[in-house]
Amino acid sequence: MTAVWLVFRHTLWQLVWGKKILVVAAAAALPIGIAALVGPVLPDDDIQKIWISLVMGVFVQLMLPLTAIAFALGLISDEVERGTLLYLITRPNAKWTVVVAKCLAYLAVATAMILLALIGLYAVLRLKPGAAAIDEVGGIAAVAPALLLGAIAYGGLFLGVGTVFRKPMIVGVIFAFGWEGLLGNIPGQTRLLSIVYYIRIMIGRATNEGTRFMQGMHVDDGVGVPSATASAIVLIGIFLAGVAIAIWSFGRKQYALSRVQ
Amino acid sequence: MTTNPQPEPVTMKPATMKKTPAPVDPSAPVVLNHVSRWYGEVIGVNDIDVSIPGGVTGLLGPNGAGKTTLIRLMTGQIRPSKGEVRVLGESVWNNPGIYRRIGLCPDLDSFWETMTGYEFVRYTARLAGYSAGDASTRALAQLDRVKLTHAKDRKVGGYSKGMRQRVKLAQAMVHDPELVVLDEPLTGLDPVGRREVIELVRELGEQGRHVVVSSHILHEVEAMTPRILLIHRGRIVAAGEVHDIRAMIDEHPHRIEIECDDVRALARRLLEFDDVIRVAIEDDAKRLRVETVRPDDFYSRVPELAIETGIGIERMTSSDDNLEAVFHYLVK
Amino acid sequence: MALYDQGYRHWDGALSGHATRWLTITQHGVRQALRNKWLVGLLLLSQLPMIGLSFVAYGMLQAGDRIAQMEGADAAAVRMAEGLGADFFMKLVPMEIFWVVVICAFAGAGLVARDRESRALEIYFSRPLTRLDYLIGKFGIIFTFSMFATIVPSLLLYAVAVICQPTMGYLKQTWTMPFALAAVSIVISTSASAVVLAFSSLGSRYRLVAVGWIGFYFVSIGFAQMLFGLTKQPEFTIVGFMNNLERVAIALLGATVRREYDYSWMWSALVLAVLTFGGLLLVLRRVRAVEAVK
Amino acid sequence: MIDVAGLEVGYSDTLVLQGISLKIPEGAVGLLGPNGSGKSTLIKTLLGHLKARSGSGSVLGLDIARRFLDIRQRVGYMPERDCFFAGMNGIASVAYAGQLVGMSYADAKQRAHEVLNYVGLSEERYRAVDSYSAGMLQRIKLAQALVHDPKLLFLDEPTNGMDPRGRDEMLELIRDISSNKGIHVLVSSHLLPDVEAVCRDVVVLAGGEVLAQGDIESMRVSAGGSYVVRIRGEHEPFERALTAAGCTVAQGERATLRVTLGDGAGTDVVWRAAREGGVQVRHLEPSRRSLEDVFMEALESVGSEGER
Repeated sequence: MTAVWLVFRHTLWQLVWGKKILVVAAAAALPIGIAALVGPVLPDDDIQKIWISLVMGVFVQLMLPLTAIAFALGLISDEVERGTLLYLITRPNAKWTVVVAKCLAYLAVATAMILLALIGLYAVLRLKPGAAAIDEVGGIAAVAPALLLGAIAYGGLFLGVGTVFRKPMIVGVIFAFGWEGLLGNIPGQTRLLSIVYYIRIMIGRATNEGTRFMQGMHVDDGVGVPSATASAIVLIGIFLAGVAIAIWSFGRKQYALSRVQ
Repeated sequence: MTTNPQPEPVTMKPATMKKTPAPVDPSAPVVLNHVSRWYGEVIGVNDIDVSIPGGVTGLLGPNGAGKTTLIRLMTGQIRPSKGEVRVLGESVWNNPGIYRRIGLCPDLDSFWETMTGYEFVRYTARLAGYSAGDASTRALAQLDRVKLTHAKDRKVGGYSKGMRQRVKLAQAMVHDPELVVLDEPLTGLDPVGRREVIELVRELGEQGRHVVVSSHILHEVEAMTPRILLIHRGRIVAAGEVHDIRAMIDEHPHRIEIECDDVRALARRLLEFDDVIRVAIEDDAKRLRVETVRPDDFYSRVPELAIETGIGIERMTSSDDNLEAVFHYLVK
Repeated sequence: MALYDQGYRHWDGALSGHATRWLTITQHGVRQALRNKWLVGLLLLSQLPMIGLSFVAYGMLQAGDRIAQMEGADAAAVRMAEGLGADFFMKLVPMEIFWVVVICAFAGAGLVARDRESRALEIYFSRPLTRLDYLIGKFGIIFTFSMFATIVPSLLLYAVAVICQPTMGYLKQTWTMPFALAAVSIVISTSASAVVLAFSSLGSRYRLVAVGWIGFYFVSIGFAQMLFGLTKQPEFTIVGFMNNLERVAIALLGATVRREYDYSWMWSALVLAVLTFGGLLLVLRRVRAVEAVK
Repeated sequence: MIDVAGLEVGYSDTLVLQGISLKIPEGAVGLLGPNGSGKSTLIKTLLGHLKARSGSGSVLGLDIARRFLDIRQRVGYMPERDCFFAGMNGIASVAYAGQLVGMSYADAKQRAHEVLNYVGLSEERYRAVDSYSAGMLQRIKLAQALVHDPKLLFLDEPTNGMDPRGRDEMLELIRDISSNKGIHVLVSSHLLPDVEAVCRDVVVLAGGEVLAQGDIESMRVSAGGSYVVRIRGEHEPFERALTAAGCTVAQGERATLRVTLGDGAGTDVVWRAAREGGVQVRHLEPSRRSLEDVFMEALESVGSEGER
């Protein structure tokens, strides 16, 4: 267990002081920036709409996948590419401890970043008079669980992808912005194969304005929309599957790390 | 250094001893049991059946000979395609517990660059299972041992190549392993550093630890240990003490250069012996080049000859008795 | 009978002057890049919009013929100049920008990054080269490809429009158009090349650089559209890289200003100038033979 | 060939070269020094990559501050670290390196083949350099440095990462270039035997100052009456016999003995001791200081610890 704690702490430190956090911070600053720029110009009535569209648009479509790409994809593959993995696997600790520790570190950092961004956005919007309307449709407490579950699902999946593939970046980007962006927005049964869909359902069901938003985006077009609980279970399932694949693949792989040029 | 070279049997080994594989000793620290490993179509090592005895062993071979594969196999980074690798009596693949007893200094130049040297070594010590307090003491002791104390609080990213090498060594020794595997530990070190690390390796050997060290610089290997393991094209070519190996290679006559007062007189005497197959007088008529097929007999004879004839032999050297010659003969 | 030295031989051929040293880098880089079939494919694909619009132009010319029969040649020329005028060529611009961005990601992202990764900079600067030579040379490579994806299709499209005209009237009315098109191509190519080089000099893994560059392009557009969509204030589109290029192109071609671009083109030109020069300066700063002391 | 006076070079807040003055002669010269001694800094300054804070210098008669482009045109530089033009084959890389000096495409191509033959890269020349092994990279770096037929070569750790055979071949090439082809060579290396094998003169730097300079032979003067002996057999009786004959015996390097004869004695005391002790003498040689001894002594004389 000490090993898990050690690797967790070190990975946390790597993620927090790494360069990649800048990308995530930029993505986090984006909705806040938009809100700050747009806020003064807009009529008060639109404030709920902005809150939901920024959450549904920027957070779900950009921030979550980007956080997972930045933090989760490289958890294993970065250490492989740099060759530092050698120091982790030639120590008397079972291999799965490394995967679990790194996964926990991701969860901690991703949660913190998403909550910070969400609180930041909320705070900026609340500066406007009459912004209390946000809480009527559902504030942070309403949207946060869905966003965090989304981050967990993406993280688990990308941890798996980053362990199985040697250069996972392209796979990750294509999945996050190609597959997800496409399938998640096409009406019909295929969107059940995308992660965004479940996140949107959870947000939609938790907020009044979100429900309208869902209808606007043809997310809720009548029949067969899963319940919030079912969505949550699917998201957690994806996470667990990703982590399991990562542990399995990491344990089996032989890392012949060669001299880095 | 305080160790005297162990006395060796002076009996000549018969020619038939040539290329008889040494018996594999199953209790040796490292035992490779008919191990092969290939990467896809490419073969890394081929049917290696050898035991590496305790003490310091130099691992030699040209680039691409399979040294790195052998080291990866010994340290459990990869699994043999065939055969079994046992280290310190345990199987290494998928056996994390063995790393309590093995230390590895890889040839990779990779670090978590933003850690300080101290943090790095301490982290590896903690991963090896030491408590926070123990890990700190051990890290400090090892950093001192590799003479990095003055730079321990600087980031590894700002270290010179030699310092990075030292920090890797400290990391390999921090948990007091029984077997230390050093892959090219002298790379990037300056002459002073080289001398210190050579000294360190010998010290480890004297403390009763087992060391496998690979290097391209043959005279430095010679300075660390007389015992080598020579690998070429994925197979073991020779294993044992350099001078014994040289004695076993009889297809190449041993060349000896002698400098003395009266070269012609000495030449005449030498030609009387049937193991001497060629005597040549160098241009300056001050040096002889002698070739013998039974160096042992030859050397036994020289003191008597020198005293008897009274020709002052000022110098007698052989470029064929060192590691360089062995290497070049065996690695064609 | 003579024996010749088979070993090292001296060489005393002529060396060219320093002034065109950058050209060596450009020529070599272009030749090197063209050996990649994918890039050749992309360059050909980048001509597709032009071919599509050529058919549109041809269709309009058919209509022009009928007008000429009914209303006379002069009237037809005026109508043609309206139909195949600035707004028509403006249709090509966003598509050109898109292809330039793709080509830059493909052929530009690695220009400095790969030299950093493989430490080729040490070889470059052991030669009689200055950092400026290197910068201009590398800039030349990606600029060449960008120009191929901009100036070639736009001038060809203009040529199609001219050739199929029954009279010289159209040419007289629109003779400034090719210059405007060339200017637009240069603006697009210069700023895109400079910015992608800056991205390239920041990283050492070219895939990451390419992802970053594409991300920059789409996020800045998305940001601009979102701001404009939410507020309906045109000034917000100035945060989009492509939007600025479009705004300047509209001004140069004299096309109709859409509502989202209802501000002075000078602002956009200023943004582009800052990005271009800032980008080039950044490359100069980042490219060094000597890295921090180790 | 290289002339430097009072050269001070530093990075932001540290001074690396502390005002050194040097005259490096023609031929093959070794540049030695522990890590951080300023070797690389000196080479980088000579190539014009770093600017001197004070002092002056010239390479081949050209001022380093103003005419560094001309210097680089006449000098070939082989960097220490692995570096290559990604995605090119051997021929193309070397030809490109030549073109960057100003050679025409045709000249560069032809020269590239010639030089690659010379450095011993045969079939590999058509392979992408990205897949080269460490040894091949060293060779192609040498080829790139040679392609424009420089007057002077800077070689930074030329045998790094090469296996014993490759090392021998590389040293042979350097020896050939410097002694038969009239190209001056400055070799910086941590492997003192390499420098000993190819260089006539050495410069030893430490802590940014010149510690020693001169030709190797005169530095390695032998300590008279002292011999290096390696025996096979029991050490004890042999050493006892030697001591009895008035010699002093000390342990040398690599399992050798360092035997200092008594006054006026000849080597026959060694042979007698061998007969008495019943051992074989495998090696007997008047002891000389190796370059390593010279180097270590020079360092000790200033007591430089520094960081390595």
